[in-house]
Amino acid sequence: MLHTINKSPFESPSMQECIRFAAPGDPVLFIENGVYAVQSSGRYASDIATLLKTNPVYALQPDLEARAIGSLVEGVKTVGYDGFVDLVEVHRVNSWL
Amino acid sequence: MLHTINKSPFESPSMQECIRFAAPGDPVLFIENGVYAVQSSGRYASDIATLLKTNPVYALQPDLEARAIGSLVEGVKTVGYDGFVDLVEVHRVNSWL
Amino acid sequence: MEENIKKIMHVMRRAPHGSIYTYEGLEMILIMAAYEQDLSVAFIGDGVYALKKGQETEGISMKGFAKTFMALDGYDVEKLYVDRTSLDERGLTEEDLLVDVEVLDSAEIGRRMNEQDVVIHH
Amino acid sequence: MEENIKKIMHVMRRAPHGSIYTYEGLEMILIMAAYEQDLSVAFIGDGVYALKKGQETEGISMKGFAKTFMALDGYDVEKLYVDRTSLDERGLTEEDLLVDVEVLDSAEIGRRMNEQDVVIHH
Amino acid sequence: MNIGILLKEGPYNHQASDTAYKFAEAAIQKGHRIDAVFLYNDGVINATKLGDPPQDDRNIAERWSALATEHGFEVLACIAASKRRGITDELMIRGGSITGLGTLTDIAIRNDRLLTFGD
Amino acid sequence: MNIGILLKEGPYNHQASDTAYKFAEAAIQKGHRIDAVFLYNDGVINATKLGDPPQDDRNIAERWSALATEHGFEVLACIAASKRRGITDELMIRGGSITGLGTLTDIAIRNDRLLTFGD
Repeated sequence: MLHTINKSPFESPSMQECIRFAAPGDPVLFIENGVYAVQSSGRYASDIATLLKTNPVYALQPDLEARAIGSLVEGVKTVGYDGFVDLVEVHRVNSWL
Repeated sequence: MLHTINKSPFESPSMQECIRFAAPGDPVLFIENGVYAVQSSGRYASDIATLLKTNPVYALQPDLEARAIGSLVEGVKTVGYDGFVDLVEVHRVNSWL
Repeated sequence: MEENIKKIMHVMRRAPHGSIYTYEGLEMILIMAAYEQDLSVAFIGDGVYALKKGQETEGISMKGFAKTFMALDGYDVEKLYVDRTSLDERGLTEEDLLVDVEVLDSAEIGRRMNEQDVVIHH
Repeated sequence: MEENIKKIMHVMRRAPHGSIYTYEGLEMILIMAAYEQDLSVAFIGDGVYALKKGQETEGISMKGFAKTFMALDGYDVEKLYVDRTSLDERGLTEEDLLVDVEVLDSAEIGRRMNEQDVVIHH
Repeated sequence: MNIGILLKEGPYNHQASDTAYKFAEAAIQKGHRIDAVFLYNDGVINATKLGDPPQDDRNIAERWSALATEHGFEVLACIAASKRRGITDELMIRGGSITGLGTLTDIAIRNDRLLTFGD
Repeated sequence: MNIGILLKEGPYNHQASDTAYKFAEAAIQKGHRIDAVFLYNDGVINATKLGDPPQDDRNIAERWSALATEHGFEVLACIAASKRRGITDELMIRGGSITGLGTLTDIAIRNDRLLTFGD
């Protein structure tokens, strides 16, 4: 099951809640303001590093660019909208609004 | 200056941000989902107790009733919409949306 | 998966009354209940507040809807899951809730969530 | 307080692009700037992200507006305050910002906030 | 006291419009004057007369319209915000109209208080 | 693959409608079929043709209308949510219509995926 997170971790508990319920192995895709979580320099970098030990982590490239996030936690993969579609082909979707 | 907080402390950093910027002595009024902060049994009861040492704290009674919050941190005063108006008569207003 | 029966989970995540999401979510559940799918409802985070006993909304001139969750049983929506961690964090226990629910660990709710065909957050 | 001159502070609290609040807030500031009031703008929490250099919004098909904050100077809106704690928490420094601002402690921003006649959060 | 209100969220979806209304009502009852309610962001959706909520629910737009016309204040929707969201002159409730942000500035200047309600 | 989309926020105020659109566009380009876009909560505001954003900005409602009519899917606004917010049949974009939540249930049942976009 693909989990998407669209809220800034500074402003919402969405990411923490998603991590609490997501199964190991499930991919997690950060979109919209959610992408602030995967900055290498941010306060949530260590949470993302921990998550990466059990789950693949993606971030939506156009949302990263719009927010000028260039340096990501190592291991986070970027995808475009087409890559988002690829993930949806393989997985059912759980959007943590 | 009267500060109002309308978001649940579990879902938003509004309360923490307000507390960080509010001057000692300034009244703080919790409204809407903000009133979950002043429950005596909740996780934020100690933050409210600390805040009460420097600032008067109010909660909007109709919002407490709508959310079935009966037991408040000691020292929190309840007001109706008319009491909200009373506070606005005395203070300029800073609504932390 | 049985043919034509989908597993659909509604996830209530917000406190009531401050926004309409929980209420309109409940309206959605009531309609979907007529379609004989495999429905469940999970209450997570501030979503657990929707089930709190004693909500009196007259003072804010809104319709209360907490009791409507009690009616779900009559629509054969019997799978109501409440996250234990979310209750604990809010100083609530099962006795504070208006409706018979299963209080479960996050991991168990996560397992049931993972079996769904469709998950809708409100 | 000078007669007919009001002290009005706009507080930017949200990350850009995920919602319109910062952008429509900026539109409000630009109009108010023509009225010769004592305007200031504070960036707190995720609001500091609005000023980050290098935002490229083509991929999400939205207009970028970060550079419009640079234009505020031309409208005599020169009091731009950024909360140091908010920058630190986000791993940002003044060099990451597009616009000349005063980076201040929360207490100092709080003091200036407290002098205002009107405070509007966006 | 003269009070201006800035309302930043639409009806029903958030409680902001309800709280603003209850506050305005209480302020009027205590002898204060509501100068204007200015609608911004999704708040402009409060001004459409096409809203038709269930019979047993409050009618938010109608309630604002009644309070405004009875007590002589205007409900003003920002034109730029209205255009984005499809709110036009033809849709206005009685007591409502569309105007620019300059009007909000005037409201901020001429009143003793400007209160913001939103999310 | 057949994909249904549930959109829970209005245009401009949140990014949800933009992300849903970009996703739908990409899915179509990859040969998938968008079955329908169902609008709920403030999402119904995406269906009004009266939106008139600045010339240099995207027109969200028009963009949905064009994609829907070109690729043969409908943009469906929930009737109860629409009534609360003043969205009526007369306001519908081309390719848009008002319907009930039963239709959303059908969409959830008959498609390989139902994706939710909101705030």
